[in-house]
Amino acid sequence: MFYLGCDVGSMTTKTVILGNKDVVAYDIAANNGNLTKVVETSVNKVVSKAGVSLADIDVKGGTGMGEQYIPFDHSKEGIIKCLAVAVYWIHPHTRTVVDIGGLSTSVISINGHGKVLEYRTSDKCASGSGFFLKLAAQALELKVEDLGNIIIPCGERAHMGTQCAVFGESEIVSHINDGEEPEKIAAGINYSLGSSVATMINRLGGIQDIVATGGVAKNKGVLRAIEEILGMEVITLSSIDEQLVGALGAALCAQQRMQQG
Amino acid sequence: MIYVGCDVGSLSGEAVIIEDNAIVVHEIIRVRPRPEQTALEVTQKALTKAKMSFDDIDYCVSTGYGREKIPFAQSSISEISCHGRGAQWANPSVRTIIDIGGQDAKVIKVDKFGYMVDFVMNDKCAAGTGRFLEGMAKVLGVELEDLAALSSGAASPVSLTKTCTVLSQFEVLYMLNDGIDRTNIAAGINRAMAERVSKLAKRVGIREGVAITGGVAKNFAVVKSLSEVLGLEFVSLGEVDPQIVGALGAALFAKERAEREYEKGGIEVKGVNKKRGNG
Amino acid sequence: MTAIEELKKLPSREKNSYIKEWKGDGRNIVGFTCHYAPKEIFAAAGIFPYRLEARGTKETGLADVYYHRFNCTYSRCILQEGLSGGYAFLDGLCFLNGCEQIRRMYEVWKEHVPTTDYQYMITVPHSIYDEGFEWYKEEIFRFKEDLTNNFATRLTKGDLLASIDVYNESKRLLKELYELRKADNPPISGAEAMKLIFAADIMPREKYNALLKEALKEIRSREGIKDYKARIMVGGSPLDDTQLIEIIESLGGIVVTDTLCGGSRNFQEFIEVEKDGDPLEAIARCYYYSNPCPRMMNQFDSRCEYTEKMAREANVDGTILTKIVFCDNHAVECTMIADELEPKGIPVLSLEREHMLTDVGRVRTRIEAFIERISRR
Amino acid sequence: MAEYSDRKDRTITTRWQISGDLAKFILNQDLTHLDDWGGKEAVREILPEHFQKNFDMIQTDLINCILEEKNKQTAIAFAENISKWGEWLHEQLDEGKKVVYHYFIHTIEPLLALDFAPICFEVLSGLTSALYTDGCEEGIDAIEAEGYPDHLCSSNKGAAGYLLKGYIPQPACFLKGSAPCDTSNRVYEWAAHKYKVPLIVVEAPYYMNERAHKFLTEEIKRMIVKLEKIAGKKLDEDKLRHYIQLSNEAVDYLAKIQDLRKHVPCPDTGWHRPADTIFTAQLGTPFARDYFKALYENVKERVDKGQGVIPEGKKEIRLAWGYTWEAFDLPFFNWLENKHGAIYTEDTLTYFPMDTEMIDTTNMETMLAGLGRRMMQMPMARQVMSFSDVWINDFVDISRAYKVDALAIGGHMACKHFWALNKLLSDKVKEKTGVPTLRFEMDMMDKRFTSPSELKRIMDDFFATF
Repeated sequence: MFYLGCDVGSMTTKTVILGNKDVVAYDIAANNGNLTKVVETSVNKVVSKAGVSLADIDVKGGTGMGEQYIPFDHSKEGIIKCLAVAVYWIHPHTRTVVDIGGLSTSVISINGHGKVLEYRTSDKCASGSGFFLKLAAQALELKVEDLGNIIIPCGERAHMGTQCAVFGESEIVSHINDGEEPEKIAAGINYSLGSSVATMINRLGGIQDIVATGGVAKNKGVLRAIEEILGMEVITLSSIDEQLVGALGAALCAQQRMQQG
Repeated sequence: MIYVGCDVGSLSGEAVIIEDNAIVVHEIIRVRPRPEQTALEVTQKALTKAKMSFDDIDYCVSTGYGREKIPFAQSSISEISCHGRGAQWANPSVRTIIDIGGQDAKVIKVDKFGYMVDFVMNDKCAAGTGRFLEGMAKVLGVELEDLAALSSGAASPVSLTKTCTVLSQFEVLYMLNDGIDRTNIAAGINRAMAERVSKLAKRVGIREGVAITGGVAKNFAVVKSLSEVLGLEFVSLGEVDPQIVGALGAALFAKERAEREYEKGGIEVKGVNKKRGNG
Repeated sequence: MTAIEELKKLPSREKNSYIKEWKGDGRNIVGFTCHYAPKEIFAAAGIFPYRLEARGTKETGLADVYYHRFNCTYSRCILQEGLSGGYAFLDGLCFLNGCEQIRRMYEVWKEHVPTTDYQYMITVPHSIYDEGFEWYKEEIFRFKEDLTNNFATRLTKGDLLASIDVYNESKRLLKELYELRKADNPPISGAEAMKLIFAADIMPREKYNALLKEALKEIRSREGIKDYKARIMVGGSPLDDTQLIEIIESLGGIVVTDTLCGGSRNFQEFIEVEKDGDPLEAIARCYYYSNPCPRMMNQFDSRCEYTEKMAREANVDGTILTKIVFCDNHAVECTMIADELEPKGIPVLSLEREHMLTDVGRVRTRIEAFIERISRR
Repeated sequence: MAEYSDRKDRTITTRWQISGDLAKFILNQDLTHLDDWGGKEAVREILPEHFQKNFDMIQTDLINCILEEKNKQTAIAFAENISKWGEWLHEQLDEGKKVVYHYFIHTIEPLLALDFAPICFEVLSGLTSALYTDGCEEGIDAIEAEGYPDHLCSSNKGAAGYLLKGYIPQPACFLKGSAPCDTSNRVYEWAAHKYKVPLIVVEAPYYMNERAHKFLTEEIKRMIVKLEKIAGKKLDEDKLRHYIQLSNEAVDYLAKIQDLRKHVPCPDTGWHRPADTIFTAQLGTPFARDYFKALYENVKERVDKGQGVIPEGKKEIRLAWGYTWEAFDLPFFNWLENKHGAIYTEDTLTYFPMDTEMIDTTNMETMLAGLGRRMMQMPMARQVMSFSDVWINDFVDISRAYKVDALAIGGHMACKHFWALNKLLSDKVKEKTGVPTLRFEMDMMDKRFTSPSELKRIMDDFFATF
């Protein structure tokens, strides 16, 4: 039995196919141009990876802000629930989920049964999001992946005053002009993003057993910053790519719905 | 005498060389990571084009976002004054300049000598700046300069609800996916741009003789809807490329300062390697 | 160390030895947040009033847990200092309902800054009239009671009169400092002067007066600053750091006066107690009637006159009014004042900023252009 | 057909008046033959010519919404009283009565008794934003173009812009309670300065105790003296009594309705809350009384029949709005009910505490004292002008009394005092009642800030977690 989950986010589309036990195939595609096409291609990729055909998969779930572009019948689920369900499925001890995505960040507290108790999503502004990292990396002429590996102790980091994607870029440039070393700037960027996420986590309160998901969770620099500020460990799910959690959740929710009939 | 104006902005760098109160050449390049790089390259290009070398420069004034980082400039002046000066030189009837730069939109009032008497700039948000259009063009998959052409003949321009430059890009992405005609989107973008800038313009109060400068001035659609929103016709800058007006102004200030220093009987002016004053 | 040097290092809390000294002697320090806090009463009760500031605060991460991006960075920075222990030395804190963002801090501070045992809120009416004064006066009386009860201090009429004298003395000295700055070639830069002024509210006053008196001697003996392009007045949202003024002066301007709450508005009127008058009432009267903050309604004209008066007296070429993003009071005030002053030939730059200056490049451009604009007249 | 003014300075109020009549007209038509109401043209055709321009301005969804059976009855009452109010206002103006723009925490009985033509400044933005596709954006843009910051409150910006545009009558004076916020204080000061008319300030003390009440009552007396000077006449006791009786009736209905909303299933539909606020700003007029009366009867009827407002078979999710409603999309609340079965029990912006006592009309003293007390209880004033405990307690009381499942806290961008308190509020409510909160940013009257579609996405995600 196969279950398909598709999470159409702001910057990428994630698709997973879930077997009886675990993820058998997945794909992450950039949202360029026609989203319906992006989804189609991505889905075709995974089904062929899984060696099945879309027709054989009768349980399909969709989520994300672009969910409406999924071209085939599927059960729709809110992204918050998807994240909670998926993280709980993999790591039941989790009580707090932090999802740092392309345009927005969500902090979710869940109970011992994986039910969402309360959550906060970042406020409508591209600052403090993956997009900010993307532009920052560009300005530093680094790969986003490499940006995350730059971790240096506080005191040596460059200070970032703004996280406005546009002005942030110009602040980075002026750091460069002031002859600041790229590493220090990069570390400063990771830290400032991390601290704004930490603030969001504190805002929700009652935090324990934090799991980080979403593209930015791949950025170790950001995670270390969060840990440094919260004074507690932030883990990522080793068994699955951080970006796929939402899609997995969509698959799981669809599965639940089917079982409930 | 050879005077050079060098304008290093957040998106592009320009250099203008003037001699005997006439433009010899100008150059425009995309910014390099460091402003001094940009300045050096664009000025070098201009000099080569004019078959000159750095030693021929009598006085150089830098302006724009990276102005204080330009080693070979004797002094720097803010782009606001420079745009005023340059535009008014290009067309003496100019009294108000709307300059739309990479991350700043400015409205500048000048007196009949081209000296700035008042100005406003966008403050906390990059909405309504070159960045905005650039991002939008990217999403639409067209070159910045083609945005105008694309929008022509739009039946019902869309309205953009977001102000944040970044979020608007995603709004447009979704419009595209909802199958909304690109012509209408492009028109909506240009319209939104015009409205944001006009808010600023209304703030200083527009005087007769309004000119529009900066790269965006080349987007005739924005210019057109801007003149609609403001209810006026822009005056022409003649031969002068609207994108080089800042550099041009800097060059004119270079001339003025050089001549002032003569009168003071100050340093002889082969000045590129002289240390820069604080203007 | 000269008096000037000593005063200039003060604005940094770490370097402020008076805090330790005072506490060392087992005496109390009580913070306050705005213009309408009656410092004379604190002092008379043997308490050292410390004006809350957030100098050089770089992050607001802790504050943003409770406050929001729609709150001004001034209030967020102050709260940040509280939450991060920067004000652990305070024995108490006197809030005022000065503005939306500060008044709410009373609650948040109470809940989340455990180190402050004592908190009080003085409430001030939003316009200036006799019945309003009666309310404020009663608030002041109640505060005096509460303060002295809480810190178990006695407070005689004599104490008050003495305290009033000390504070009037500072006002005289500060006025003198501002007089010196009016010279064509001011003997002191705006940034330096501002540091001396900030010091007033963060150290015991007797000592301050002594230092300032000495400093003034030294300043008078200096030869003035000549090579500036424009004389500038600053005003607007709270400013407790000299960074902005340093930028202005690095660009060839010189700041010769201000209309800041922490600046010139602090010492315009002296407290005069009539023969066998009630000093408490005199204090209340002076704070309430003198020099309205933009929060006060039906007072725009008097604020406008004051701004023009200060500008003319110091013969400024232009005025820079700054508004911290999301500061409603000053944002509207700046625009209204600019509309009044420009036609009267006083150029105004109304500049939006954050409390901790971010994106300095863009701020510099605006200021530089403004100086280019006014220095040519 | 009514005569509509074509005076420029009545643009907004006439627009409302026409919309009111238009809505009444449509609601009295049999539109069953128009299956899909998306076909705006279809209805356009049956409209008299003089309605068509106005009709094109109105939000399509709004008309869809009021045509639903459960909304029809109260929609008629709403439309009718809006148009009556507009007609009445214009009569007053024709008789040369002076316009007083007042803040929404004032009850206007004294203004009416002194023969002023009172207009609530904030309602100008709110109602316009609720009715029309372009909301009050024209006003907002006009004032921002003057250099005033975008972080001021849209409820003030819109109206201020209309003044600049000359779409509303010139004021004789402005009346402003000093609480709750700086934003409004500043805009009123700006307006009074700009139009060179008096700004009468009623100081609302920071406390909610007897001392404050005494002071406020005195303030109201002082206000009356100032108003009398402008009106050129003395306040007539019987006249005042008459209007206070009207407002007492209205408040009585309002309190009853609030009480009825505690029923499960909830008998009252959500779009009424923003609508209520339009009329709590008119307390003292017959229009407010009639509106709340109609509302009460409608709600009572449902209670008697044991009916709710959500579709058959849906599980009722009882929401309280932590802070404010939004005005720019009334159908949104209808959408919540139909799609998610989520009902709007109460909020802290229209919430009148249940113990709201009637104003004792025995004599001048008792009436003024009563006005003072009522002003302290007025929605928003009560919760926001004092220390946070009042507000927090209201949150808690509401959560309990209305058996609330969740608090949706839509934070209004301009409310700095709210944002300074938002965490404390949700923490306390959670601590005391265990009710979870959803907090999000919006602008009550400017849909460009958080668009209706965004709002719906936020809600979809939220209810998915139930």
